[in-house]
Amino acid sequence: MKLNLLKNIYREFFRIRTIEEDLAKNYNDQKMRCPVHLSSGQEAVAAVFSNIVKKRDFAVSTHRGHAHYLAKGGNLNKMIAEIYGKEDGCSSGKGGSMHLIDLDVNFMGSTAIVGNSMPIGVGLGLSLKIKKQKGLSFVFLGDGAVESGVFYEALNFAAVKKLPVIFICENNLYSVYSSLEVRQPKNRKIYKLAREIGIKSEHCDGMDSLKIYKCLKRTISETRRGKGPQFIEFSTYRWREHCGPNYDNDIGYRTLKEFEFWKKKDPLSKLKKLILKKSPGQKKSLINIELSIKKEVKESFQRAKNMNFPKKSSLFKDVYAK
Amino acid sequence: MKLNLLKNIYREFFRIRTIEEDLAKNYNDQKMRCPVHLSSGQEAVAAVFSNIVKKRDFAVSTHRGHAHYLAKGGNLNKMIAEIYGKEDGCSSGKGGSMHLIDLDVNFMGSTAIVGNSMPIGVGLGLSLKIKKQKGLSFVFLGDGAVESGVFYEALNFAAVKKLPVIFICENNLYSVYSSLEVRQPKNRKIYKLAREIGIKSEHCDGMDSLKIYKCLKRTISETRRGKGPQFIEFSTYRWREHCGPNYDNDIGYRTLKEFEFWKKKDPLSKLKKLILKKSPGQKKSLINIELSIKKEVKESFQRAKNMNFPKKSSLFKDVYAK
Amino acid sequence: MPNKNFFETNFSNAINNALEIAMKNDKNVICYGLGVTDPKGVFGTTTGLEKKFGKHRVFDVPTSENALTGIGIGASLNNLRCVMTHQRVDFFLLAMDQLVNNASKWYYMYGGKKSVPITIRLIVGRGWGQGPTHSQNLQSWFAHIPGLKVVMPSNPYDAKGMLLSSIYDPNPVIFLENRWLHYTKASIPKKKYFVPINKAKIVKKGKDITIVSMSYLTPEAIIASKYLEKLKISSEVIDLRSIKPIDFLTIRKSIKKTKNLLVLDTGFKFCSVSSEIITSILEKNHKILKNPPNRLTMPDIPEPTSFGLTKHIYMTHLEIISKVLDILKINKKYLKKLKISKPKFHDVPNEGFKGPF
Amino acid sequence: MPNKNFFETNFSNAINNALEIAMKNDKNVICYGLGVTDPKGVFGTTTGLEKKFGKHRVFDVPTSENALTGIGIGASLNNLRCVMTHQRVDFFLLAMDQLVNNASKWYYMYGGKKSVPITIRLIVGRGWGQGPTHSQNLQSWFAHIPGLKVVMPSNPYDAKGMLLSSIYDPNPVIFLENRWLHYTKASIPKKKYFVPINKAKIVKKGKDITIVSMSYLTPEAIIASKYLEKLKISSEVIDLRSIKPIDFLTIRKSIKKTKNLLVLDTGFKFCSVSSEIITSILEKNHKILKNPPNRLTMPDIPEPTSFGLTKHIYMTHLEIISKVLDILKINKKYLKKLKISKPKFHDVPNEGFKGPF
Ligand SMILES: Cc1ncc(C[n+]2csc(CCOP(=O)(O)OP(=O)(O)O)c2C)c(N)n1
Ligand SMILES: Cc1ncc(C[n+]2csc(CCOP(=O)(O)OP(=O)(O)O)c2C)c(N)n1
Ligand SMILES: [Mg+2]
Ligand SMILES: [Mg+2]
Repeated sequence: MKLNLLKNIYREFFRIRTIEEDLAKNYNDQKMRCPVHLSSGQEAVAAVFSNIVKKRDFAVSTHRGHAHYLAKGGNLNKMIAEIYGKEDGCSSGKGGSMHLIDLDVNFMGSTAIVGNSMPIGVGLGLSLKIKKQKGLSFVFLGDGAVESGVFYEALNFAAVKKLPVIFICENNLYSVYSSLEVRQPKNRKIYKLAREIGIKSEHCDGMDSLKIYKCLKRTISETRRGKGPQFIEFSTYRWREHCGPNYDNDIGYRTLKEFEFWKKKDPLSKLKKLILKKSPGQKKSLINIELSIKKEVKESFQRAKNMNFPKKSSLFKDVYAK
Repeated sequence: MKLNLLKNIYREFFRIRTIEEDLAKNYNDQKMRCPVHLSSGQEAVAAVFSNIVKKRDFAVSTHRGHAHYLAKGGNLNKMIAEIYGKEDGCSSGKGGSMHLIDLDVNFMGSTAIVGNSMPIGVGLGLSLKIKKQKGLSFVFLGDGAVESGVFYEALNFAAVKKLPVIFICENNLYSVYSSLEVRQPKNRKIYKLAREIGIKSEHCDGMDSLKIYKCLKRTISETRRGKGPQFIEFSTYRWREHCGPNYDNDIGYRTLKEFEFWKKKDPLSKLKKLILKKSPGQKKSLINIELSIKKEVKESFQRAKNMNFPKKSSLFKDVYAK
Repeated sequence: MPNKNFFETNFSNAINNALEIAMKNDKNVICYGLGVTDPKGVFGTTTGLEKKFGKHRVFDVPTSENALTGIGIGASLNNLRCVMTHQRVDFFLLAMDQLVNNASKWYYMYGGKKSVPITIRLIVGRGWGQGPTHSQNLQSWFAHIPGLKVVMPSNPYDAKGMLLSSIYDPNPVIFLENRWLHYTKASIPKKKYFVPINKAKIVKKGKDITIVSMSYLTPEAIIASKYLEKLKISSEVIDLRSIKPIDFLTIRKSIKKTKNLLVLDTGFKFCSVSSEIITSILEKNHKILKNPPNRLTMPDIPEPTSFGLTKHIYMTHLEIISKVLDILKINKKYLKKLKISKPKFHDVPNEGFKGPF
Repeated sequence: MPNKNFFETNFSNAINNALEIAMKNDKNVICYGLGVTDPKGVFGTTTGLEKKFGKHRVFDVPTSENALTGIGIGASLNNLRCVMTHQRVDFFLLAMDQLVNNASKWYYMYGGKKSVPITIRLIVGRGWGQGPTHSQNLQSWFAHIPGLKVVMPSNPYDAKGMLLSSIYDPNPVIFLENRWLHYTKASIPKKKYFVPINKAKIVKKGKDITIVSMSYLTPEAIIASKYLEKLKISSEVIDLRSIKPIDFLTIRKSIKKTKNLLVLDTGFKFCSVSSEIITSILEKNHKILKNPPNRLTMPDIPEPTSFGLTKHIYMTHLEIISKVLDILKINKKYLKKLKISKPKFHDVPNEGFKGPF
């Protein structure tokens, strides 16, 4: 892979990580007064995705949607403002962390009900086909969403209509504190299930940026060429608690050993090592990237904190469109 | 197969057929004032099932549930009375053709919303396991139900919990007037899908009583021995219109050729031929069976017609149990 | 002489006509649902559309009510205008997550960024043993949810005009069609016209009592009103048409005049549109009525299947007349004098109806 | 001296205690739902149950809200008594088909053959930016459907007694728990006891105005009532507890005395429990009130997430007092005299609450 591309992925990756970690750091100020679901540890897919997706493509996501919003090009300041409940948030403070949108980059919405943005992404795909528009529709989902009937209905419809939709499933082994074994049959392979529903489907290591790149690149270009919907299951892992800023390895639903096993795979530091191995001279450049991102993010939080809450008059605004 | 068994299957089969066809004949009297979905043509599975299922086993079914109700041992008079809306109907006239129940034989209900009796059957299976009761739970469904999210959720749960549930899918190629191609992806194999969800699953010709017997016998005895849930997809075909007493090959959603292809497979006459070939001396006996069934069914209609409608006072009864 | 700008038609054809006009005028309108392209064309309401507009814009679907609602939302986010059809309201219960958590809130919860112009046609079953799960009237549920609009046209003219308004409305609209109204006939304009989604219509003027009505109860209320005239009782019949938003102004004006109120509701009673109307009127002016407000609704029981049972709960002009006499404290003997005959079969929309669905 | 038959506890522990008693007394009681066996035990309400009663009777489940409701129905048909739990009402919107088309109608539509004794615990989100899809109060929806019972206990005593009643009730019961009430404390009996599902409770006697309340608004109404006393206004506070069936008798008796009515409803306004109460009272006797009936509800908008917005719509005793003064036409200057201070944060149940959920 070209160095430049690697650096771009690194930049995106580092940025998402920094943002999520800064959300964690700032959360205890008690100024972000809404639930947040952080992606720390599992951002690699989003970071790579960001370097392949086109602006005209659509995307929808879930409660754990910060990384996807950012990767699609969503406005950072508006996201942080939204999480702080501020007037200039991307959803005017009405949606919070779980309801992000940025129409400028065709990020069409993340939603808080498990599974329920999936048919929305499929509908966007349908619209592309009906309108003969170029572009794809990306649907992010977790392993928990696979248990919801709408997962199956959405995939079935995408398959029947051969829609330009790509499902990206981030299997992080948990739904809240529930492990897969109480939710899905032993030996279930999510990607094989998707295949049997009628969608071209594969599995990929979600902790390895290069593998992710190869997989996404091929899949996306196939679907762009009209080969129909695809499904990719990425194995990954979240570091922090399901909802909120802390670590929760002490409460007993997963082992520290498991956590450390996955933590060691950290694809961000792996990527950095790879770049430096390939071109040791890049060290300075990477440091500069990191510094500028840190600055950008810090400023974004500062700005959000100082913003105004929405006016009372906006309460009754936008219940109905005119 | 033993002659006696063949005759028993024939008896059940002929009885179900006669009942369905008599419903068709009588429908135009305008005395059965509710929608009816007949099974004529696709009764073989039910007829065979009837000779394997035990009374302690549970079963639930769909809008097209007459055959399953009867095969499970449901009371004929009460069913006909129900379809006529009479006081002594199995559901006291409140449910009609689509809501049959006979607790005496553990037929726990047929329902009118596509797919929505499936989880009920799974719940019955769960109760068997929790209570360590012997017995199985049978879930009848059509090919259309496979498109509903609850199909997937129900199978997934049965697989996770390894419940003693057997799903019997009668794939008759149509959901109302819609053929499979607008509803499910090309090359979809329903039984393979079930397998990938995590359930032992197979396909069987639903127009051949011997094959059905072999398949059901093995499957059921496996699950009785604790091997977990199973799924069987039977290929079959309904002769009459989706809802109502008539043929509808003229309206254009299916070809006469297709109809005749399937009609020729009529498993009832095939079974009769088989018995007579095996033992030509049975002719008289079969005729006697047929005559007695015809008489029974005729009387049942007569009785239902003469019954009373439910009393007005029953209108407000049983909204809540005490 | 027949007016050449009008045509004689029935309700289902008026729906079909509205769909055709909308699809012809705007290539972003699409139409889908179970059976829309089948030989019956959803009681004739979608017949011919596939041929005219192609299978991309008019299509049959899998039995996946929940996903299909979300799919409509998604398509509308890319500026399609979806008309989704369900043969029964009851089936749509599978889609409450998409309707309530997504469609109704999308515009608000993303700060007014993008609205969801989706029209959901729901057919309400009635008669011929539809039974507990094919006959529910759930307008009160839909009306309870902020962000949804709810309409219940009672005649071919409004059906066409309101369907066009619904399709062009930028919000999700629940369009409820009673199965029996499909057969009602009228002469309606051929051209495109809009009936607004916020105005009730006074379908009969009167001064002694206000009867607020909806859907198939409106024709019954009109008949009742005519009979009442014979008893020198002048009733004003208001056809709500739009359930949400509701036109309280028209209702209030009428009550100010009549000082008496009867509300008809096709659905269950408890926490219903009928409750809302009475409360909303009286919380503004609790002394406005001469007699207690009253309502006629379906009883709070699941609808039974048996012909012998539904006959006791299916409401016609007779029950309306009787209730008006009650409210106005008029001796019931007059009811007998009207010699109203009940139709032989209460469970069919017309004599020609022979089932099975 | 503390009574040894009582124990000091909070609402969530009262729930846990009720579950434990029911499961100990009846091996047919089972308990499942997302997270019931996880370290947080659904806000502590299910903690320890798996250990006590085994994984067959207490278990975590897939995210399959619709099927799991049907599974509960099926299990109950074989005489299990299921207690199903959802962490938010909003998630349960996925299960409306099973609830409305099956559970609510099963007993009736099969002619009284078999009822469905299933208890569905639904937790209502509030505060800390729960936002549009984690905060809905849908009691009016559930109450609209014949065949369902609906309860909303407001304190630990009723929580335990009503949960036990719900579990042993032969019908499907929707058991709504407001998230904030989980923290409320009381001393309650250790033993098994039942609070009936059809009786409201007069939690404060009074004679000038009747305040009908539910769930988390009851403690607020009690505080309001105390402040009102300082102004010599005597209010009677009725805690509904049971939403369906509703205890109209108690409400009517109270209004006969007070001749004034304020209804508090935690949900949306249009077609709500509040509408039903006012209409049901006035259709029997429309002259009973001295002043117009009134209601305080959540506004007909999706609930926004921002702290800066919810602060304008979260109702406390302050708004209740103010509304009572309005109704009784008492000068608002008295409100100021009460010097009521608002808590610093309107969006948390108590000072210790730090999020994130
Ligand atoms: C329908 C529904 N059920 C339950 C929840 C509660 N819930 C919120 S996030 C979550 C976990 C979903 O797991 P997964 O899809 O794997 O996403 P992850 O959190 O692991 O990213 C659950 C169950 C919900 N939001 N919606
Ligand atoms: C949820 C729902 N959607 C639609 C319908 C209308 N409907 C009644 S029967 C039927 C066909 C179902 O097809 P299938 O499951 O194959 O059963 P079959 O009629 O072929 O026996 C449909 C769509 C319904 N009853 N419920
Ligand atoms: Mg997960
Ligand atoms: Mg079929």
